[in-house]
Amino acid sequence: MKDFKTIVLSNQEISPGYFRMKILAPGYSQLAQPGQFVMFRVQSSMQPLLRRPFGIFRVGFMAADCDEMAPKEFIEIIYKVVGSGTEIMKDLHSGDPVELLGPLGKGFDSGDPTEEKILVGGGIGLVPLYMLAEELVKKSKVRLLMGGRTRDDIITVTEFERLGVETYVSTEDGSLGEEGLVTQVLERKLDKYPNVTVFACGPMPMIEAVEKICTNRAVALQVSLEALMACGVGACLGCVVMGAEHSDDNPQYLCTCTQGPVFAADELDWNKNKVVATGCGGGCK
Amino acid sequence: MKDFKTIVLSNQEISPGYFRMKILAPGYSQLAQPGQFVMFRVQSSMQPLLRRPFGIFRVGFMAADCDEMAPKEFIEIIYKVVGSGTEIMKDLHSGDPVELLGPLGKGFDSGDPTEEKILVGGGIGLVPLYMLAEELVKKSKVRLLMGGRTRDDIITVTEFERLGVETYVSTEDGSLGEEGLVTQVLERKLDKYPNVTVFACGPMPMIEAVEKICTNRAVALQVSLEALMACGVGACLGCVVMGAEHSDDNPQYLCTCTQGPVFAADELDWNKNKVVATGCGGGCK
Amino acid sequence: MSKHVEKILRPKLAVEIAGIKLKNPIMPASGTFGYGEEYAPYLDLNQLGAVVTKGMSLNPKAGNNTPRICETVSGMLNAIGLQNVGVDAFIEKKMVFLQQYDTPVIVNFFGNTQEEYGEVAARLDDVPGVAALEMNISCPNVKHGGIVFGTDPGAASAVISLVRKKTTKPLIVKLTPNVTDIQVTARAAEESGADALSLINTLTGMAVDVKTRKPRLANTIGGLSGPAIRPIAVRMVHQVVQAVDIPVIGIGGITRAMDALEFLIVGAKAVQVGTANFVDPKVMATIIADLETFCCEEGISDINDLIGSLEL
Amino acid sequence: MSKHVEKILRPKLAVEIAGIKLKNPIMPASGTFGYGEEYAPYLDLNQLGAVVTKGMSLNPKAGNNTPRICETVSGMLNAIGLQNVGVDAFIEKKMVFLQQYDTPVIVNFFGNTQEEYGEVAARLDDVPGVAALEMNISCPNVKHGGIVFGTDPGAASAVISLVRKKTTKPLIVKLTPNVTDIQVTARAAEESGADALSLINTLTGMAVDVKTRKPRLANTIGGLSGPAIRPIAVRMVHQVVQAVDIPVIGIGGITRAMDALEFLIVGAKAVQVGTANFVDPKVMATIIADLETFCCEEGISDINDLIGSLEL
Ligand SMILES: Cc1cc2nc3c(=O)[nH]c(=O)nc-3n(C[C@H](O)[C@H](O)[C@H](O)COP(=O)(O)OP(=O)(O)OC[C@H]3O[C@@H](n4cnc5c(N)ncnc54)[C@H](O)[C@@H]3O)c2cc1C
Ligand SMILES: Cc1cc2nc3c(=O)[nH]c(=O)nc-3n(C[C@H](O)[C@H](O)[C@H](O)COP(=O)(O)OP(=O)(O)OC[C@H]3O[C@@H](n4cnc5c(N)ncnc54)[C@H](O)[C@@H]3O)c2cc1C
Ligand SMILES: Cc1cc2nc3c(=O)[nH]c(=O)nc-3n(C[C@H](O)[C@H](O)[C@H](O)COP(=O)(O)O)c2cc1C
Ligand SMILES: Cc1cc2nc3c(=O)[nH]c(=O)nc-3n(C[C@H](O)[C@H](O)[C@H](O)COP(=O)(O)O)c2cc1C
Ligand code: FES
Ligand code: FES
Repeated sequence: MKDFKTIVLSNQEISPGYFRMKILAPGYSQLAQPGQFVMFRVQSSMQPLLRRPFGIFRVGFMAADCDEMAPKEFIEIIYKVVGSGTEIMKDLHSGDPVELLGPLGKGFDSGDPTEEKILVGGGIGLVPLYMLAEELVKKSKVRLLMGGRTRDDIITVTEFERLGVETYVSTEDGSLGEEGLVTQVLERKLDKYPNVTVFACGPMPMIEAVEKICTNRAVALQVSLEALMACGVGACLGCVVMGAEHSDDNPQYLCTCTQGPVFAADELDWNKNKVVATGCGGGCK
Repeated sequence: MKDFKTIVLSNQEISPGYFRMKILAPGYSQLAQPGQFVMFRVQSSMQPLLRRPFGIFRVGFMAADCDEMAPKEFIEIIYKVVGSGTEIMKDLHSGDPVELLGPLGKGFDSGDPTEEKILVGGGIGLVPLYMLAEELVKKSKVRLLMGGRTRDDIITVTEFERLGVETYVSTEDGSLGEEGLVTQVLERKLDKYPNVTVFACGPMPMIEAVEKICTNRAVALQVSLEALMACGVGACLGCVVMGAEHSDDNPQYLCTCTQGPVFAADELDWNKNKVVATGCGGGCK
Repeated sequence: MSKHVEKILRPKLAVEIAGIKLKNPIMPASGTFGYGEEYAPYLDLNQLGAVVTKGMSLNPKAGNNTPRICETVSGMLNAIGLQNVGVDAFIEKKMVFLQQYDTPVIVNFFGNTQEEYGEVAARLDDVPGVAALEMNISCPNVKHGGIVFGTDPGAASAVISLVRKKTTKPLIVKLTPNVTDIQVTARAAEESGADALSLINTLTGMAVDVKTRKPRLANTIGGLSGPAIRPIAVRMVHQVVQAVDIPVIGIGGITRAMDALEFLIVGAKAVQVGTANFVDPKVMATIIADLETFCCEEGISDINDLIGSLEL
Repeated sequence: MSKHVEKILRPKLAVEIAGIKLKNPIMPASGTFGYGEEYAPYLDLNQLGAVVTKGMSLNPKAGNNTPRICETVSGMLNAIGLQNVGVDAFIEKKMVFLQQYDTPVIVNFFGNTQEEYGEVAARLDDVPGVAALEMNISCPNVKHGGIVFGTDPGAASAVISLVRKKTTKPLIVKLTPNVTDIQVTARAAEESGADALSLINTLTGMAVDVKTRKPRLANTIGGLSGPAIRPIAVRMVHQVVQAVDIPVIGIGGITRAMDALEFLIVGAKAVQVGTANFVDPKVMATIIADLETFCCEEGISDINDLIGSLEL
């Protein structure tokens, strides 16, 4: 949990509307856990005011400027341009100053090493699954089911393959991989491999569908959620989701930023938390 | 009077804290009069909100991209970094989009061609005098008295010399030219050349001192003033100064943006208008 | 989840307020558009829903000392002090210019006493081209007379009732946001004969120059406007729409079509654009064009279908 | 014109409010700093003038539905709904952490009824380490009970008088800005026994998602905070300082030392930093350092000389 000023190392469009940014991040190789996120301050002005949360895609090292120095640590984030903050982010260049608060939140639990794992990613939801995959492939067979609306939404799949992950791509319009929803692929895989743990991140309708499928089959599921966040550290109570014990008389709210963003599916109230991750519909400013 | 989006052509620090910016400005060679200004929109965000007024230093032409096309018109502004807007301006690069509203305001009256002219500039106040000098040298002898706190405040004097203007530099700390205030130089020159017209632009205390000197000697004076401006076109009534006829019972307010920024000294109420050009003390945001 | 939407080619943007037909719901806010002529070189006034002029008083008014304006974070403070040429000079010199256009002219006015309010309204009553009067009961800049009419429901009722008798033109009452319960003033205005309400005027604010330790405005206190105040304005319009039956015009921090839409969706029949004109003289033309595009894309054939469509 | 200023090496930043000694005038605003522990990894709490905790109620409170927050231009809306662990759990679990520090703890609290207010105050009365109570009579987010205590001077007086009897700790009353005349509430609070006042709480506001046509907050209306509201806050603090004799704590949109100075110059004895903590967890440390630098450069040996130094 650190808070520092740093610089952008690179920032590139990797698919229409999707950007990948490398940020100098000393200490992150020791600190960052799969599924954690950072609060990213786009620029030191009042507009946009709040920091933006982004999942950590991966932590890497690059050669130092001179031989005697330790290699430099960086993180990569991958983001979709949806509103005022990401609009500014896409124009950042190598060397531009930014601020990072993190790594934050509770990440994934790697689960039983003897069990096979299925990762389900929807579009930008793929991001937090990469570090998880790096971890899981050390001990278990890992399959990635990656879904998107069109092929533009299918990102970084080859990098998962290089880790040894078996990947299955589906798009709603059939422009890449199988035509259809990623949840259809999930059902087929679960028919074949019923004893797995599932890890999912993506748009809320996808996550809800995955939850139904897994609950029906009594398959263990961890989900990574998005919520509107102001502080990222548990202070503002803006980012809550309803817990499994939630009722109108006896409400149970969990902070997505500190008790999540990764939750075991059975920690949550699936009837009520549709409000999670509504986002701001792009344009709340 | 135009309002358009355009681009920065170049932007360079010409002296510590002083920048010179070239901006593509079609039509300005026909439109811009000496002493006029533009309302410059730094960037299309809400912060800073209002446009910033800047005097037009000069209008120029540069070769077009291909032979058949007309040469491109540009204007140059010179600005001092004092607050939030100019802080952002100094980081603009060639090709960056900006918006220009102008040319605006009432400029200088060239006066009697048979009379010699004295220009008095204080620091950044020199800016509107260059186009005026270009005009005046065609018909009269022109002398420029340029003052500043230190030598860093003495800008573009050689360019005036290239026009054939006789220049006299003074600084308060003696780091360049004569040590002392520009008004001391003015008194000496007026002793020698009493039949002149004086044109002055600079910090308010300098302008007030110049006014006293000229009024005492019955020398004609035109001054270019600064005022806080929101619209630049006479709509907000924020930029007013008190006119010569002003009294508490019978107030006379003149718009600096449309009835100025250049005023004949005898149009103004010199007892009351100290509030003019207070600026925002650097940091009103 | 992309719902299927029928694209519309030419959505209807016209709205009607108190019998005045507007080509579209976009007009300038009083005091930010001069007498119209200041912005005519940049914007075709015929494109606008209406033109709203600078506040008029019975006699010419000089306004406050300077500095009169100051930028704040995403907003500005002003204490212009309602400088204006006076109603007679306005009718003689300024209306002539506006009469050239095929756009309703709404004349904003105020007084220092009830009687002055009545007298200004009376003088404007038979002026050709004046489509409606907008009565400013809310300007926080004027020290004269102490307490502001619009912050006291009783005083507001009295002066509105008086003005109502002096004019046959549609009467829009412009409310001040500097009150505990805007619904109370809104109902008082409706009951006293207002044909429509417009809100919000500026919120009173202040800024200090920490080096000189002086207020940034000569008047110490001024009115805050601009994008900073929009959430307060949207909230108040939402509350007022629920409290009255007459049409409401939304004002406060509008800089783009998306902002205007917030007001329309909570139930404003039209909106006024203020401070944003200073930033971009063509902003109202852009907003009108973008409103049209929005309607096309969202399948809205008549903007009236959008007005008050808030889902709670 | 450079006036000659004697440079100061080590200016005194300490201030005193209602008998509480603060190392400096900077403290967090309630609800934006959790229970202190959330920000302890980023900021040494010993550096602060005081710590102000999240608003406490008698029983644990779940808060509102989501979405609870929304960014606006240079500000944010929140409708958290005063979610908190309840006063007993606070005393048991949260105060222990804060007692480690050599920094006064100010506990913000509220109730849904007069009696609840009194009961919370009573329970906090003998808790070691609680330097003062800050009574929130102004939160606009709670639907419960209808009209907000702080918008009705009579109701405010009654509940403050009651609380006054239940506690021997210094009592700070936190005022709502959503009123016509803040001086009236301020005087009512002073007369009812407040030892100090803090202001402003959030301004009620609203934002709409134009695509879904729904309010951006589940609660429809929320509280606006952040730099956007600063001019309104400075104006109100200026007015309140003139209306009462007890010390005033300024709050609203402070993001840097220059902002804090505006409040101190108009007469606030200390200030609270709210929303800016979310943007920059170290912001209060930066403000304290920059305040010191400002005093050095301006030749101010004791910050108390700056307080109320506004030149009119
Ligand atoms: C834990 C977490 C991890 C995330 N990881 C990623 C990621 O790896 N890649 C990526 O592209 N996006 C990610 N998001 C979503 C990302 O934060 C938003 O897309 C981004 O904040 C939008 O900002 P904007 O200014 O462009 O949009 P605007 O709509 O202009 O933003 C306005 C406000 O809404 C918030 N907001 C808008 N959409 C969302 C959303 N879906 N979730 C949370 N807040 C939102 C913004 O932070 C801001 O406060 C993540 C969100 C969370 C909570
Ligand atoms: C007609 C005219 C011509 C000018 N020509 C030049 C020029 O050629 N070169 C140059 O460097 N400056 C010029 N100025 C002053 C220039 O406009 C300000 O220095 C600039 O606006 C400061 O902006 P900022 O955001 O950096 O400062 P901030 O202090 O952050 O600005 C805050 C606000 O105050 C206004 N402001 C601040 N200082 C002044 C000032 N002295 N005059 C008017 N408004 C001010 C800004 O426009 C803004 O609204 C001119 C001003 C006027 C009125
Ligand atoms: C410089 C200025 C002058 C104004 N003058 C008047 C006026 O004369 N009469 C009036 O009713 N409102 C006046 N207003 C208020 C605006 O009409 C409008 O209600 C307010 O600025 C909020 O809208 P905005 O945020 O879009 O600017 C003025 C506002 C500004 C900024
Ligand atoms: C998320 C959030 C929660 C808040 N919770 C409380 C609270 O529990 N009690 C209270 O008195 N004020 C609360 N406030 C109001 C702040 O203490 C402060 O008065 C207000 O935010 C204005 O200051 P700012 O502009 O610096 O944020 C809250 C504000 C925010 C943004
Ligand atoms: S984002 Fe503030 S508590 Fe989670
Ligand atoms: S700047 Fe608006 S009237 Fe001059």
